[in-house]
Amino acid sequence: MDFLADFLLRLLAQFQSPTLGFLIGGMLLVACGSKLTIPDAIYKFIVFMLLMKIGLKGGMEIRDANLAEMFLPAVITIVIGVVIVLLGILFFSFISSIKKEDGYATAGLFGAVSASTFAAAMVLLEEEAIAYEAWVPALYPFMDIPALVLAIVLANVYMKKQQQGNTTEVNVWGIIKESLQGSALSALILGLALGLFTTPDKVFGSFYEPLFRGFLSILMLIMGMEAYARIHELKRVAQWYAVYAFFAPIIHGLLAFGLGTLAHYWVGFSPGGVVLLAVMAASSSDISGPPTLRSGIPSANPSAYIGASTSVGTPVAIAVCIPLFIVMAQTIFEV
Amino acid sequence: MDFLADFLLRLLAQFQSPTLGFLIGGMLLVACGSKLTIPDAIYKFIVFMLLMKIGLKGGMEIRDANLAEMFLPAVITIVIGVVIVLLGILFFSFISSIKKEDGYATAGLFGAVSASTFAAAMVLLEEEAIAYEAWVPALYPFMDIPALVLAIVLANVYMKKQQQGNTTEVNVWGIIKESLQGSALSALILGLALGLFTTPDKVFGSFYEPLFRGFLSILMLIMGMEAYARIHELKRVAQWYAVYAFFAPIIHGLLAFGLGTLAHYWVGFSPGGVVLLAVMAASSSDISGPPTLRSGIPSANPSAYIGASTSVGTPVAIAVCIPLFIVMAQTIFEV
Amino acid sequence: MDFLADFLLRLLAQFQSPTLGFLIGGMLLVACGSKLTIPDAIYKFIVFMLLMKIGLKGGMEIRDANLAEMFLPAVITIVIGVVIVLLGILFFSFISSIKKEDGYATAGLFGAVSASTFAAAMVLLEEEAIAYEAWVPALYPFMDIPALVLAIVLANVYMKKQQQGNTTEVNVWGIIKESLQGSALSALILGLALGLFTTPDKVFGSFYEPLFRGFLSILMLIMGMEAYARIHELKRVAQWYAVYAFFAPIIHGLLAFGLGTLAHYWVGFSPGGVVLLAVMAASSSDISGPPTLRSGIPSANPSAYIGASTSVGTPVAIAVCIPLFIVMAQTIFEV
Amino acid sequence: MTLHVAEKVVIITEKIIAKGVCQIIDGCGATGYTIVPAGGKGSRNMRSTTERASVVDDFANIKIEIIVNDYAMAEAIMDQVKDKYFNNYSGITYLEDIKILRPEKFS
Amino acid sequence: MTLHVAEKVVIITEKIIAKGVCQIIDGCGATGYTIVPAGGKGSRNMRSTTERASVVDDFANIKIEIIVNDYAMAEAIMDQVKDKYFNNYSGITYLEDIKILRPEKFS
Amino acid sequence: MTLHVAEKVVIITEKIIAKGVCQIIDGCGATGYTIVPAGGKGSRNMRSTTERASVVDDFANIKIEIIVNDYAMAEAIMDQVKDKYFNNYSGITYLEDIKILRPEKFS
Ligand SMILES: Nc1ncnc2c1ncn2[C@@H]1O[C@H](COP(=O)(O)O)[C@@H](O)[C@H]1O
Ligand SMILES: Nc1ncnc2c1ncn2[C@@H]1O[C@H](COP(=O)(O)O)[C@@H](O)[C@H]1O
Ligand SMILES: Nc1ncnc2c1ncn2[C@@H]1O[C@H](COP(=O)(O)O)[C@@H](O)[C@H]1O
Ligand code: NA
Ligand code: NA
Ligand code: NA
Repeated sequence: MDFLADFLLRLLAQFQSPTLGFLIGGMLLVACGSKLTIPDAIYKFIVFMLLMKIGLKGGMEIRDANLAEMFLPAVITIVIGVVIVLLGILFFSFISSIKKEDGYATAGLFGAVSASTFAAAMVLLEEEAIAYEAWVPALYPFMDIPALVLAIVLANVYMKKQQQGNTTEVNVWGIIKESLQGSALSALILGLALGLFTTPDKVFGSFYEPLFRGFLSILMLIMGMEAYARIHELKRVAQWYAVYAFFAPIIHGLLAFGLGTLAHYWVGFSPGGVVLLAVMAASSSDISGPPTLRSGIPSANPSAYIGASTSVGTPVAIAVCIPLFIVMAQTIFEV
Repeated sequence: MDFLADFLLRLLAQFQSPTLGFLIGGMLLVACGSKLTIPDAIYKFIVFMLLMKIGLKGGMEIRDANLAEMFLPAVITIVIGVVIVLLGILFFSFISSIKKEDGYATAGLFGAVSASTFAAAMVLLEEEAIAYEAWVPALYPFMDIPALVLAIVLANVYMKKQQQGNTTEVNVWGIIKESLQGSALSALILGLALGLFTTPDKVFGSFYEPLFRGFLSILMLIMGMEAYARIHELKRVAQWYAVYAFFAPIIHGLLAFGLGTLAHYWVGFSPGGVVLLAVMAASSSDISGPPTLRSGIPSANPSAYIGASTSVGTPVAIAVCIPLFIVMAQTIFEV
Repeated sequence: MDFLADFLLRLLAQFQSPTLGFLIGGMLLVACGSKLTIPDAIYKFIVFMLLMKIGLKGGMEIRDANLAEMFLPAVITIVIGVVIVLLGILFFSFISSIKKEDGYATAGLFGAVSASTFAAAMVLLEEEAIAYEAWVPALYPFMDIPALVLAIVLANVYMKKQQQGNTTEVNVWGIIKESLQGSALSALILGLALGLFTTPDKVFGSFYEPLFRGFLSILMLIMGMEAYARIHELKRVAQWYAVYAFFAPIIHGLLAFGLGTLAHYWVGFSPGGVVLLAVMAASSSDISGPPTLRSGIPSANPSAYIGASTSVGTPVAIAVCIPLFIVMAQTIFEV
Repeated sequence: MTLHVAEKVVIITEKIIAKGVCQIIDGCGATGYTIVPAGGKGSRNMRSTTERASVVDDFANIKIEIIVNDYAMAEAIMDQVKDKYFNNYSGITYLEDIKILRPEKFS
Repeated sequence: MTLHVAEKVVIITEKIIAKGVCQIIDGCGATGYTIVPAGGKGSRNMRSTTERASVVDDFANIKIEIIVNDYAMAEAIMDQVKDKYFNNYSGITYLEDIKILRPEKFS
Repeated sequence: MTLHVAEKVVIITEKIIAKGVCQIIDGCGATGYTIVPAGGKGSRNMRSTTERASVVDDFANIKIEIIVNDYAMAEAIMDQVKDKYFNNYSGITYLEDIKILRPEKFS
């Protein structure tokens, strides 16, 4: 009883966080027909700043880290990416009204990771002073890439079966390369490398670190605006996408939270790490995923998977999953 | 004698403020044919940042404010907006060479409020440590909206009289909605709401507050560049626009200063509040006003009202009115 | 022996600076086909911020400076600009396969100054606590303008000799004006003027100064990306451009370092000033130079001079010359 | 490859009325349209394409192209846009003959 | 001034396949092309031209124009682009007659 | 609705000479022009349309369209632009037949 009351109280407190406020504010703005826009150049710059900050910080701290610790969580991360895609494909295979390729693409997008959602989780963890290992942000590609590769490969195998005459080979290395070349992973890896090989402490402390929280607030506003603006796309496709997009983040996140908790008791994976792993699983890719899927599964309808992810999946991941997992960590691990 | 000397000395000091320096610098740049430009994306972002800062701050402080205090100043604010429009229409009605619609639109624009001018006044007040009530920024729409609505309604009534066959109804609520949906008021209201309902203190203190002054300096530069760049438009219309645009800010500001002073002695309206009220009156809208008027009074010539406001009205409001009203407040209220 | 070991050790330390890291990171990103881009609006804004910071600082400190001290270094700066252009023209005149106009334009571009390279040198000097006179940034136009004017005038004299019928006069004042109107010099001069005539200390300390280092890191990233992206242009022109672009910055820098050292012993020019003078000489213009040359010597092939400067000259100036000159100053002047 | 003759209506006008013009186009039954940002100079004013800060927004031009394979529809679009907007807003409209692949896509 | 008749192929399609379309154009032997950013509405979707933040990038349109003075090459470009892309990506293509100054520049 | 035949001159060239080209257009007596940002590939170089940071600015393309209802004026514009600029700057120019509503607006 006490446990539950504590849980609910903490959850309530989370909802006053300005991070969520900006997200919801963005939705309301578009809903009210506001003409306020954040220019695209600013959006691109903010994403770059956030990923550089995450990367630099990771790189600087990884230097002294014991990377052997990273092994098991990395394996778990890959497994989660793969399982999410398989679960998604299974789900959509039950719904006969949905085109197979659309199901594969949606499952892939939800397996992949959103940098924005991830950054929001980091700020909220910091607010609650819940620590995590320096190398956790480096787990990102371990979930993102396998999920995208698997979804694209399976979709192409399926399409090949359908039309025997098709001669296109699936180029796995090509998909991996395209993921790594995407702007999100590029910026993260660049930051990691610079943190590792140079001494960016001053520029980090005077620029990337202090601006992080502010830029994140604007990013949340943009995500909220985009979520509402794209809802009409979702309306043009089957309702099942909305159902999937609502429950998938929660289920994926809980699954990852469970596996992360195992790693906690087994190899001492930190509570903050468990939360971040769960948020990666709950999130669906917004920057690199859509173009990769568009060229990997060209016959899938982008309105379906992007609408599902942007309009429902991401808001649920940010507004429901992050607070939930933080409070779960606080209650379970007593941090 | 002493009083006047003191007044002039303080006024002189105001002119060394970098805020004015950037404004004049921007004019000189364009006058000298400089190719320096501030990208449009940056301009839009800066305006957003300033209005969010003003809004958040207002929202955070309003929580503990006694909003009953706001009543009389709010009424005065509405009255000022209405009177400015009526005065403007009266003035232009004496000049037979000016098309009626152009007069209505110009009067409406000068009744509305400029967010940039307002932000500049806030920085200069802070510099002089002159306090104002937390809810003063929330007075903005109380002058902006009535002025625009009144000008558009009167213009349409006039046009309907002219051409009996015209069937367009004037949609008052439509004009109010369009004002509120404009990017300036949207951002201000969003900030107010986030300040009121969430706890944005950290992001405010680490981002919106420290960057305010710097972004304002760039905004002043842009206003100066724009003022000079648009002067040729003003040359293509009657000289009376320049005359109006030069004197109107001063007269409107003094009028509002007077009414504000009454409120000071009557209900204790703060000296800083009086200055801000006078600056709102002196300023003419730059962001939301022009498009609202363009669609509300489509037959009015935008070169006339935008040229008058941007090239003469705004520089006078910033470079003459703000320093003047601050020094008046210092001398009269001895702050 | 000790001297050399010390020299090499310090040089090695320089290479861990994040400034170089971002430059090389940018090159690697493009080399790996990354899709990461920094929007053009952000680039333009960053350049503006850096030049305003340099200008404001200079202007604020020049107030108390003894400007007579500036005389000899200014003369030296002009001489260097002129000598670089003459040396360049001489060099290219030996290579018969290169079109004369292309040689003139390339020499002019390497005589002119890069604001980005200059800003990088300032940050690295600060890091090493090597002081310089407040007026050193004001030397910039003394090298930039004479170099561009000389190259364009000589090219036009040459072209006129070729085709007697040509009637275009070379307008020296026109070239000077165009240089001063360019966005780089405009911003620098505006900053100087505002620093000199207003009191921008607060906005400088709260905005321009703290953001300098961070924006510079992003600028270095952009320079690196651009360097690699333009290398294909260089491949389409004679290899001699690459040879020139590699050695010219080092030779020009050493020449200026030598003359600066004379001024050090003669009139007490600071060690930091010597380094900045050498970096100005080593750098080649990226912002204002190319368009000025394009319109001044329209028949020159922009791929040749821009490719040489952006892809080889600038990286050599930043990655080789700056660390080298700083370490030389530390070893020679024992700062 | 058989090509079919069709009409392309071009409208160059102020960005601020884009929404209204598109409603007319949809209302006339066109299957689509393409919009390109533009600047220009005409009888009324100069409109810039540059990316510099424009304190007064929405006053740039746009160029809208509509492909129709029905001459009457082309006329209807041109007429309605001209009648509704070109008294108060700057703008021009003209027609070009083009050749399309699949006439059914545009009707 | 003698003008020569030539063909202008216009392709309006998704920005994401720009690279592939340009490869087809080069492959067919055209001497060049011009690309203009565009937005629009067609049978499939609405694509924006606005400068507002687009979290999902690369889904804007582009308009590509290719001038050729050889009708067969025009046909080849239109055919190949249509066959390779227009099943999965939105896009249209059409042809215009134009008059050029120097035919040798375009062949 | 009566439509009148007119000419549209198109010039695709470097942004850096935009001002000079517009002066020629005004000088020839045209009533206006429309400018669209463009990228492209021709005999000389690749010019990008992307929004990524371009350290060396002003080297993008623009597409200028001028509607005239006088063939001689079209020729004059094309000739002068070609003679003044196309030796040193990349660029092409061509002509299209169009149909306009009000011929008096363009002369
Ligand atoms: N002769 C012309 N040729 C090409 N474009 C024109 C011409 N006249 C006008 N325009 C375009 O149409 C817009 C509106 O023209 P106007 O209504 O005459 O101000 C201008 O801003 C130009 O973009
Ligand atoms: N009737 C039309 N007129 C002009 N542009 C069109 C038309 N139909 C389609 N388009 C353009 O072609 C793109 C792709 O069309 P679609 O494949 O039908 O979705 C649209 O986004 C428009 O830019
Ligand atoms: N065949 C072509 N089709 C369409 N546009 C072209 C063609 N050739 C050249 N252009 C355009 O004209 C510009 C200049 O061409 P050039 O002078 O050949 O480098 C190019 O950047 C293209 O935008
Ligand atoms: Na995921
Ligand atoms: Na006002
Ligand atoms: Na130099």
